[in-house]
Amino acid sequence: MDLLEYQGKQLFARHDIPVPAGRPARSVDEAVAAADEIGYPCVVKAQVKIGGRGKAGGIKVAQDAGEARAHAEAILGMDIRGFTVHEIWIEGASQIEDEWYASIIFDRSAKKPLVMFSTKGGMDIEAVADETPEAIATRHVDPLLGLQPFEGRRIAYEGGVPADLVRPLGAFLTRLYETFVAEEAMLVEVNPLIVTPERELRALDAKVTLDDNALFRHRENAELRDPSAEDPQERMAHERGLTYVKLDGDIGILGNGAGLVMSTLDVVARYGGKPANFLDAGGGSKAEAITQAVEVILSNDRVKAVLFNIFGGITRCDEVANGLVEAFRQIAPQVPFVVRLDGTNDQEGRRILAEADLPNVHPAATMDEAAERVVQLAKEASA
Amino acid sequence: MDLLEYQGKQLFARHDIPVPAGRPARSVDEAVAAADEIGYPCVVKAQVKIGGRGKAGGIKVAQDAGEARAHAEAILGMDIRGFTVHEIWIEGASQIEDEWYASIIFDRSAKKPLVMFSTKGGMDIEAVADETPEAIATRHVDPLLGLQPFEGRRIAYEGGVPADLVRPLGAFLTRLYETFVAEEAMLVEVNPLIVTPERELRALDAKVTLDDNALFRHRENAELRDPSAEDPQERMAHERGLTYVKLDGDIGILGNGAGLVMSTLDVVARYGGKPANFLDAGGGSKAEAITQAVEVILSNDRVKAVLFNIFGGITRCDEVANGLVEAFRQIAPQVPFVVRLDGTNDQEGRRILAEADLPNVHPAATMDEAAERVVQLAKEASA
Amino acid sequence: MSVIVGSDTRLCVSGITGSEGTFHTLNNKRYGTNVVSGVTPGKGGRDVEGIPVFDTFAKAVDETGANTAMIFVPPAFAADSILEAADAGIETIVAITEGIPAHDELRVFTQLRRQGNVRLVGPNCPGVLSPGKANVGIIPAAFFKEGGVGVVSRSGTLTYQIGNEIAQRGFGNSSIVGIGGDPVPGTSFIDVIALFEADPETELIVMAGEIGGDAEERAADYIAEHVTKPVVAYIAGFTAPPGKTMGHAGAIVSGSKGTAAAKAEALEAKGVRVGRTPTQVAEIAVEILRGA
Amino acid sequence: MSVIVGSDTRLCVSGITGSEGTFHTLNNKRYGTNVVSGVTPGKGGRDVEGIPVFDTFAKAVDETGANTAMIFVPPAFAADSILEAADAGIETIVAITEGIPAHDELRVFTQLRRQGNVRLVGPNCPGVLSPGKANVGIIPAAFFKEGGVGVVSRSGTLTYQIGNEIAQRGFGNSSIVGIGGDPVPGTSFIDVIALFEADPETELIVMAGEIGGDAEERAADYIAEHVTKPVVAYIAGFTAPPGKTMGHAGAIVSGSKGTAAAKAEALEAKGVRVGRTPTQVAEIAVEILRGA
Repeated sequence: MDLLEYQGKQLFARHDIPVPAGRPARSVDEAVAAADEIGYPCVVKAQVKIGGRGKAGGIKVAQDAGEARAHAEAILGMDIRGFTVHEIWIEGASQIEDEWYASIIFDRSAKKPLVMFSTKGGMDIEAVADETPEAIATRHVDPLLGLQPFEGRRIAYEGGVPADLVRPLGAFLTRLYETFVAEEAMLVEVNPLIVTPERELRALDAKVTLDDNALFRHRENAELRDPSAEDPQERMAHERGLTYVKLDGDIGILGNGAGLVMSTLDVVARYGGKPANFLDAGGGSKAEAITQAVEVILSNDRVKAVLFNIFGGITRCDEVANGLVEAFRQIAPQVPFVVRLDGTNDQEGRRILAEADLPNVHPAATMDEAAERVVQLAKEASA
Repeated sequence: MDLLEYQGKQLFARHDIPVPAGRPARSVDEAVAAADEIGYPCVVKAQVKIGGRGKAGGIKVAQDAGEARAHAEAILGMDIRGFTVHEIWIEGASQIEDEWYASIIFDRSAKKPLVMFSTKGGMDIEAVADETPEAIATRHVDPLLGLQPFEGRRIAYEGGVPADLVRPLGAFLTRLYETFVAEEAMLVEVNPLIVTPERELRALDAKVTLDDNALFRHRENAELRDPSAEDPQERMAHERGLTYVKLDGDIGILGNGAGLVMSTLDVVARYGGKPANFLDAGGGSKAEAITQAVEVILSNDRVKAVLFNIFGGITRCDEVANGLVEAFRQIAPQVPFVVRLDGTNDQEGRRILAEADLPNVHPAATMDEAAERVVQLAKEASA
Repeated sequence: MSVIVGSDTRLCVSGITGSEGTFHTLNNKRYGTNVVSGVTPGKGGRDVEGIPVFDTFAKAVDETGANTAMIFVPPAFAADSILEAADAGIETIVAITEGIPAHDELRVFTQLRRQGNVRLVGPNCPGVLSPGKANVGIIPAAFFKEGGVGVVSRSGTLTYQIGNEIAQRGFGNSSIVGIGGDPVPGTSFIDVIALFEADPETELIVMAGEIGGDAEERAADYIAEHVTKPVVAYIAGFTAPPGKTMGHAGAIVSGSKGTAAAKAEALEAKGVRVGRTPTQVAEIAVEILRGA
Repeated sequence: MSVIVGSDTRLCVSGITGSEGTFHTLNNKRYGTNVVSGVTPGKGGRDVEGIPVFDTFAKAVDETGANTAMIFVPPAFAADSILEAADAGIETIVAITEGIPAHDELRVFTQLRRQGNVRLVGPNCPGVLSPGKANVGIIPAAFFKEGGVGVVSRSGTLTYQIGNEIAQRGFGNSSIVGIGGDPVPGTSFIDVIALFEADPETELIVMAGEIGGDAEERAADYIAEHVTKPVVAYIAGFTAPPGKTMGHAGAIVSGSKGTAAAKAEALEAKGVRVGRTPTQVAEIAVEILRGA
């Protein structure tokens, strides 16, 4: 789960990482009240889970209440690269002497957390890595030991930090690592990590991704999920425990198993189609899950045709067939379905479908055949 | 540093280990007020850093305020195996269905913490270990991993814990281990760990030894040291940063280095003498430390003679000699001194002493000769 | 021969008394896997259709000589169960459980690596099937028969799809290894490819990768340097949009990293043939097997 | 030959710029020890009488090829410095610092054991002197000369006392190893006795133990099984009362455990001669050396 900037900063503050004082606001009046409380100059920042806010006009400095109101009005509701701004964050303006970068990610290859630091902050770190890799100091951390003080110092020395800030940076990284571990994050990134004229370090931005699988141990973090900001289909799927990703095409896809569904998207694309979603009904999908999945897929009104691609392992094809029959009984879909059933109890499943004789449901023998057919049907529907 | 029972329980409570509610008291009135607040029946317990309180009459149940007053009067000021009771602890009486034992110590051989558990609690665990070693379940803990849930369960199963208390005991041990690590203890022991009729686990006693070397990280624990309960010489030495242990003989001992001082005590004993103290003036002892050490030694008025046994390494014998001369100038001791100086700058040291011509100071060439001489002088002084 | 599980496997199932655990344990047993015991704390002394259940792995190992564990407990308890199995001396641990917190996994991997001599397959994987010998996990064995194709995959159903297409063309498998879809699998492509390379029964290796991470790229390098047997690859997720987790926690294109195109390119650059659909993979594999 | 430190030693001192650190570093250097560098964070680029100082061990190792570290930093920073040295590839770490928290030590020992190939001597020890070759620590070298007696001890000054008595009788030392007085030393009696047994120059071994723990008892068993060279022992603390820490954190009789009498008995039961005073130890050693 990605956090909004201000949620990340609140997490940082919990672990004694210095951040500018600020307040979130969801309306213009709230924003002005927050700005008055914080004092001027302050910064009005759009809270969206996407980069490039500044360039898009989502970050503005307000010198007085009038400006704060004007900026809040402009930014709330703004569209930034496809994300609507529902919330803004008002914080005291910081004086900046230097902009650095710090992050901790999971390094899959090393199976260890990786700390990255650079005195070249405020810009895209991938660009820094490409252009001046020597400007980035890195260190793998042993998960059983944690980040040791000497490692913090070493990163600081290798990163070319001025002598007076070596220990402060070490302490900053230690707290960042504590946050990473205590909150079970997959990523914590501070860009820029600023040096103030008083030679203090401060997180001016915060990018935090939490591990969804660990949220059961972090109830207060689990509440940070903001359903209003989510896509309605994704929210619906999430509530039903289905794995769904919305895409921008018109062919609804359902399969069992993440790999098979990804593969199905690819094969549909090869035949010239555009999938409307990724939906993994999961291993061992029962009839009810299938019915709910159909609901989710069809709630996207761009969908012109649907492909069921099931290779039954734990999932039993008869269960899938029953779920589809039930879905048709409840929803009576208006779009064509192509259904490929293979694997456990496939004959029984095919028999159930044949007997139900659902309107506009087309069986297919192979994955390729199914993909080709659904693409064709979607094209016919659009024509 | 050993904690009193109630200090240990307060530490436990900080880590969510269940303990009976209680309050400490240093006077009879305080005790009655505490008992009234806690309610009756309650238990009045002498707080001394030595076992066998119960047998010595230091633990009494009070059914009402009158009994609480009577017990507090009897116990405060009581002498228990050489320790005077300065404080008592009043706690609610617990109903006991079963008495168990749990502890965590440092196992030097394995270089790991060792968890010990037995359902045979309330008695001396060494006796249990001797008589029925199979009644004790043990497990070494990896300091980098900490006590894992499965280890807690395994201890419980191996210890023969009833099925309904396996998980609760695991959780209890996990918290005990957390206490051990977070407070940097050398020992945490709960004996008895009781099972109440409601099948709850509770620490009815608490024995905690903290690592003196780690107290700088635990200011609130460092304040638990109770100077009033310490021997006056030991307190004096502690304030001066000297390592001093009071013994029950009449020959004051000063040396440099713990091993050499222990060896000096042994050699004095071989010649029939009884040391009055252990005092390690430390490696690199400077003149001032020596002067202060002499003060501490002589503040024990049982001392009839003093032995200086110095083998100079970092410690310079001339510094020791200067310190001794200064001590004589300041204190003018009335007892004889035997001084053996060897090692770094020994000739210079001996020359300083010879020139100072201190009254009743006897040089000795070897450790054995010095020991023999000081024993003889002490005997003469006693005669 | 086979890899990871086989006729020497003595399986102990953690979570054997749960409904899923019981179901798949009995499935595995029916297949012929030597299931010797199970572990469920608090249920020691019972049995599951004759398979004895113990409170601890220590006891299960002591009394039944288990050398392989299958982990079926819920995610919150899985890390503990894996560490317990390893502590008890189990050498091969197959963790089916999906949704184990990533920091738990890190801790477990680090500890297992430190302990040495323990192999963890998964978590979040369908297990390992060595046709005709042992099935440890949830792979539907009916679609596979004995043969010379070793399959290693991050995905379960995709493996069945590919395996089935190969079987339909008349070929069988030495072992099918699902390494799982988590960001940091206990056993990597390289680990399994090395085992297949050393396994006399395996003639050809199929690896099915997907978006996210660089395990496929590293496998490509490894294959070029160390593998003499033919390898055919598949990568799922060419059309996955960046920044979206596609079902598997590890299946995510981050920025420009971890794309299917980059992986396929890396493999092809090292001479590994990459099929663009499961069917193509089967066709290429069969072409090579027939040519060999 | 010698053990732990010798002519191959390339010493880097952590805490070189502190007053104690500077004093003993220069002492060691004057003795002939090859002191190649020092580490003090924030003082990189300076030097101590020509010895270059670095901010990190990594750099000190890179630029000066240090293979041995001496730790002189205050107790609160010592564990970090030891881990840093080990991480930088230092193989021998001699920690002089007294008063390191016990839990820090546990963590450090566990990590070093895990890392492998690192020896920690101490902490809270006087160091190691190999007469005529190298002195790493605070042992006053003037009292010792080259020879065949290997000494291992939990105490500094007691070692000087015994060593000096042996020297006065005309014999010298291969190495003198202070393992330190903390409850859990990095290097044990057994470790050092094994080194002396393998060291061709060492003819006789003196071990000086004291109350607390069971390291002497375990050494007795080890000697009986593995040591062919004569061993003479001393134990300090026969008159120490139970429950009192006698100067060294590890020197404490707990209940009936760790007494000097029990240790002496255990050694004598395995045929090790135990002197009752330092003088007796020297006499026995010399008697054996002359008889040999």
